[in-house]
Amino acid sequence: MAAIDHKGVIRQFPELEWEASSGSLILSPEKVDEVVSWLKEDPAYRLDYLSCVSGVDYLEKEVKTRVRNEAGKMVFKTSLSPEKMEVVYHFYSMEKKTGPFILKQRVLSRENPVVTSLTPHYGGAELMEREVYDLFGIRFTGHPDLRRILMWEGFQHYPMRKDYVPPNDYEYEPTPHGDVLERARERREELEGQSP
Amino acid sequence: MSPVQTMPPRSYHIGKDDLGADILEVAMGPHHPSTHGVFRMDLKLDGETVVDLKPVFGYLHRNHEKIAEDITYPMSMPFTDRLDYLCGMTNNWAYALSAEKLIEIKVPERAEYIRVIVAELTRLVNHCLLIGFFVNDLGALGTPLLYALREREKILDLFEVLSGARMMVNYIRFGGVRCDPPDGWLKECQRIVDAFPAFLDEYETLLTENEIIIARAQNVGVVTREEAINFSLTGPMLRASGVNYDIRKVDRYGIYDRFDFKVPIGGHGDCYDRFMVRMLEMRQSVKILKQAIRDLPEGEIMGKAPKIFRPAPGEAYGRIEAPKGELGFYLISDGTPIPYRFKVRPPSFVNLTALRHMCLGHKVADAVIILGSIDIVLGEVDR
Amino acid sequence: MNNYFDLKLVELGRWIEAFFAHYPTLKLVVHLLLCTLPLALSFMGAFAFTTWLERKGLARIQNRPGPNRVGLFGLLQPIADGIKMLLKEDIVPERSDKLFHFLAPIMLMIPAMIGVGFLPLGDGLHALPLDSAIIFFFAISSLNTIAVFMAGWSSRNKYSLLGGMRAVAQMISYEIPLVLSAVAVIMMAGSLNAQEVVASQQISSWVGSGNILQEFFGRILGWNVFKPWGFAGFIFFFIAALAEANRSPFDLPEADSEIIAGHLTEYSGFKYAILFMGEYISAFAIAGIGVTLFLGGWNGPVFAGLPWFVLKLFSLFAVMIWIRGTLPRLRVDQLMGYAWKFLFPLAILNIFLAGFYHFLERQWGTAIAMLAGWLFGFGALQLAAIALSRLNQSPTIRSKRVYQLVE
Amino acid sequence: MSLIGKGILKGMGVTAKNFFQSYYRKERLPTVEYPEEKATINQFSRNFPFLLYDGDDPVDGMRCTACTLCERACPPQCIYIIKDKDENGKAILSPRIFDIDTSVCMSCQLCVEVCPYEAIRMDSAFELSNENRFEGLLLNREELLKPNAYYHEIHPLEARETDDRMAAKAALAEAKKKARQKRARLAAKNKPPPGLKKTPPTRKKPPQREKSE
Amino acid sequence: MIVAFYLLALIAVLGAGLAITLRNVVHAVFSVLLFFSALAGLFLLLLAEFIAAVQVLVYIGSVGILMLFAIMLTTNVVGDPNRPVQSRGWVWGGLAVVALLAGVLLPIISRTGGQSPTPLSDFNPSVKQLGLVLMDPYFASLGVIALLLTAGLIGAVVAATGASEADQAKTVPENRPRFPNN
Repeated sequence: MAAIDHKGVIRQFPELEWEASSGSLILSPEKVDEVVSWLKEDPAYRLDYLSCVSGVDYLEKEVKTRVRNEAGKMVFKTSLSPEKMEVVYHFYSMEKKTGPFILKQRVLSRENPVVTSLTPHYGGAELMEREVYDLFGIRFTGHPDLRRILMWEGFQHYPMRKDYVPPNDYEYEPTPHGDVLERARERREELEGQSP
Repeated sequence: MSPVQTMPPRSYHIGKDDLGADILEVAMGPHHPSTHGVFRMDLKLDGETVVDLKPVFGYLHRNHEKIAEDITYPMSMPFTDRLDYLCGMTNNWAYALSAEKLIEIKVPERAEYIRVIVAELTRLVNHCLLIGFFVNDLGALGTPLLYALREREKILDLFEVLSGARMMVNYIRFGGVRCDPPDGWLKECQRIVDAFPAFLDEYETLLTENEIIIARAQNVGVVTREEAINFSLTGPMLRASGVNYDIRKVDRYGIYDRFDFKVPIGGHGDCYDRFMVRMLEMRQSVKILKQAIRDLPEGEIMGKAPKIFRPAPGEAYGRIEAPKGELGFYLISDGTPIPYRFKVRPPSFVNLTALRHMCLGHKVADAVIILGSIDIVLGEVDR
Repeated sequence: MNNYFDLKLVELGRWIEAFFAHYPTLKLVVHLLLCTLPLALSFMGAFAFTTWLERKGLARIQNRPGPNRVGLFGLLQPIADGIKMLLKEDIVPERSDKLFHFLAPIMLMIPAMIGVGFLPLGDGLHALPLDSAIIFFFAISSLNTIAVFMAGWSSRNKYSLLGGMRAVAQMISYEIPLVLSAVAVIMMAGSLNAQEVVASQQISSWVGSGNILQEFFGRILGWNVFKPWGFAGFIFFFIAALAEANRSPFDLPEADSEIIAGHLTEYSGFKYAILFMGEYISAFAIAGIGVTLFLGGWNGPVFAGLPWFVLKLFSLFAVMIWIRGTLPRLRVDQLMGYAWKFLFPLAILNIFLAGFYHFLERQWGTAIAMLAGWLFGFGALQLAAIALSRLNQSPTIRSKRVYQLVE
Repeated sequence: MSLIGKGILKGMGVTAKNFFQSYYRKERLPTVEYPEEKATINQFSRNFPFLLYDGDDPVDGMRCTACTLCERACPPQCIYIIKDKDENGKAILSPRIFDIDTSVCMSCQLCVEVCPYEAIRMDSAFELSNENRFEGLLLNREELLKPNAYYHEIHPLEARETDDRMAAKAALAEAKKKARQKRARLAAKNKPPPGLKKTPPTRKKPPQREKSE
Repeated sequence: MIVAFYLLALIAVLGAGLAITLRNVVHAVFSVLLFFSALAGLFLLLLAEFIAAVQVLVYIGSVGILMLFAIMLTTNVVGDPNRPVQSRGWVWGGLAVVALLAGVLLPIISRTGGQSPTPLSDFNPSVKQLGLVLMDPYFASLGVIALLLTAGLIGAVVAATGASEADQAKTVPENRPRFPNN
């Protein structure tokens, strides 16, 4: 499976950022339609098959990078990587049978992350994007019917986010592990507290 | 805490079609004899014709990806059996393949051959089961299904001897397989593979030229080439619409390039073609199995895997040609033995996008068959 | 030896009635009872036996042993089911139409039981020896369409409504080929009376003659099935009978894979058992009429009479079970198309074929008529069938599908 | 006979063949009628784990040394171990409590792979129905402990391999101990060392991983 | 015999009466069917088996079901109970019935003299008789009826097919122009 070289894309859209570490193209929401339709038609790429749409959630984290300071000694410099949420698209070309081409849409705010949807270009993305919305809370503009797909409509939170605390509604089940027992005890006091 | 909202039984008449008769909203609900598990279709019917269809699932959602983010890489291997519980082996292999992309482990020859043998056996099990369920939806009271189950028993006994369990096999490890097949296993496997074409012939005489199946399945749920690619369909559904895309041939993962086998391509992209493509694929799998068993080399079965699986920070997307389509695992690691993000790309979940497009304009009876021809397993759809 | 068994039964009946010689009204009542009661009981027994036969037959087709836990070979299984049905709670849906929900099973049992009465079981054994028995049978059997509709409509459930409508549409459109294929036989037999139809199905010249061989074959070769129009008529009749009794390729109303149990969804307990029994006994009745019209009724070589009739009836039922184990279901519109655009014209053509055969027979004797009938008549039917199927099917279906195996 | 169609007749032929052959060919009637005749459980099938002990007394013949490796490797976290202490507080190498919650265990056999002391193996008994949903399925140490003979009975091949491996390891340890003693005797005979105490090679401590929240 | 006659007549009257007064249309249709079956019983009493069979086959078998089909297409079938039947029509209806009864039926009954029905010993109810009579004197009328029926049938087919093409294209939403044509 021949890998796809990204240089053609950079030449075509110089202002785009190419993240070498993960080998993926970072897109800002407004440029998406133009780039994707170009990638679909361009004879060099012909990316007609969208294989996988996945959401990723990064919390704020200090990153220790080894850097050579002025005295020439390796020392750890801690930098704060901002919290961000990404939607990762994997493209393949069925026609030219070429390798994965990764495209990311990055959003910095966690309260109201909005990203442009690819469903107008690729019909297959409809359910996958609904799943990313359901589990991560990333809204997709231009999606035909953005609803929750796996959780039930009344569910408030977004379970796959890193800071999601699972609800404490374990039914009482005396399994040996300490924490489950203790959670169940909390739950019971809470129930007794409520019931008259 | 949000109380679990019980779905009120919604059956009210909404809208009118032009004859003045009401458009009936029928929820072909989770307990329906032919929805292959807990899957609901909200159908809007005008008489018998489907006017609108909304697939609703999530009843079997266990959030497999959240669990995987709490345990180490090797510990989530048994969970992959529970994804598509009909073909445990191919799920294991897909996960092992994408993990081996994170850390380069040399898989010995014998392990590669055993992986191919086990994957093709799973393909046989999945396809003959699917055809059984498909014809069962058509109405034949379980006869073809029970013939398929009879054959499946033999292969599941093989898996039980090899890995200890029939379906929850947990057999493939990063860098090889867990244990060597016992001595009598290969002879038994050879006997079953040789007997399989006879069963296939009997199955074909029973089903392919049957006028009722031809009348019911042809021209139903048609998907053209462009629509199939646009809907990201994969596996037999894609090849039934005429697109020659088989990941075993495209990615050449494992040692598939050493075996000579063909890829069946359908012409019309309707339910009958999907049924026939799976029939022909079974014959090709038998061909691969014969070659793989014939030149299975000696040698040890486990590569030099590290004691603690701790990949360098980075990401990897491994995919294989599972019986239902392209099964992919997208792993992001941040240097710790626990994966940062564990994403499964299940084939039947994505193939469902085309369900609504295919069912519009058909009858209720056709909607059932079209769902049957997509071959969904809810463990994989809901994850 | 012929009809020995029937005559004995008739004598038994007269002997019992002799007891009430000097109470005329009581004698009449006993006569009526003797005509109807054994018939009803025997067919309910036959129903129990066929449920066992069906489950065993289907099981064996599907490579499994079938019920063998209750009694020897599972023979007590139907009785166990009956008791279970009796004990099951009889749930009536709250919004349903109580009166008609209750009436539907009875409405289905009435035509089934009366229909069985018209069957000529043996030489003297004919419960309702009406002169126009056949036509009355078809009239009565059209009643269970109403019963199915009543069941579907009164349970106020979407699936049963769909099932009810499908059943009504299917039964109406298959009644016509059923009656038309019977018309050919009635035309040739010359009378509507069931006994005369049976009597006409034996080669009288052979039966009268002395030697054993001719006697033996005389009673078989006379059956209508061996005549060209009879064989074609039997096929149409059998297909239409399958649809009329909601049996396998046409069991649309209770298509469990689409609409859960059709008009039977809201029934449970003994009402479900009665509906189930009604369906089976109407299937028996139609199969019985099929045997009378085409397979020579109670006519048979050695011990003509009731045993032959029962043998033929159960063999026809075995074929129904065999079909149920193999064939998938037709879709509603294809079902309708098959009835109106395929069976209906062919049944009419079959009547012409019968007329042509009758004319030939009177001119040049049966041998030539038989030869010509089979060659031309049957050939014409064959051509018509191919033409009709080509007319109905769309082009893509007929073309044989070719699948390339690509590298 | 295009009236009914060849395909349907051929299909009926197949079902008829199956009907008649199911009477005389075993392959066409594979049903095993369970309570009367039991299907043979092949020696490789696995159901729930059990603990092994040598000799006859279960508690002190136990192979398990409560190293809690299996507790950490178990994906659904269904093993629960508490180390044993003798009266003056010194830890003994055997678990006081070793529970497996069979209602949570998914018989994935990872614990068997991880165990360095061949102490835990997979049982193949499957008739484990129980009237109590909680305590009944929580197997404690006594219920889990089974003799090595039982192990030989259910998995003969695997049991023999394990015994050979154990024997080899024991022989190795024996040889190493003898070598160490000989070296110590030699060292003591040549010249008593001024006080240098050669530290014995300690087993590399398994990486302690904090219990993930 | 007499008891059977009065019983059947009573059922017939009851069925017809119910058919008019019942509010639920489906119940009304079922009571009409009850009336038809009572009529068939009366024919049987007159030993006219063939006519009774045809009565059951034609009226109950098809006309009854035709009415049920017609009902299926109407919308509110159960009839809303809150609209009471307060039309004063039934008084005049009753009067008209009595007038008809007196004016037409009574003279006929009086002329027949009301003696007991004639013994039917010599009458053999075979269908052959009916067939022969139908063929020679009444052949022309048979032909005319046949023509009328076929004309009616063809008219119905034209009316039905005329509508079905139009509505089929409409119910299927636009994004799927092709309709599977088998």
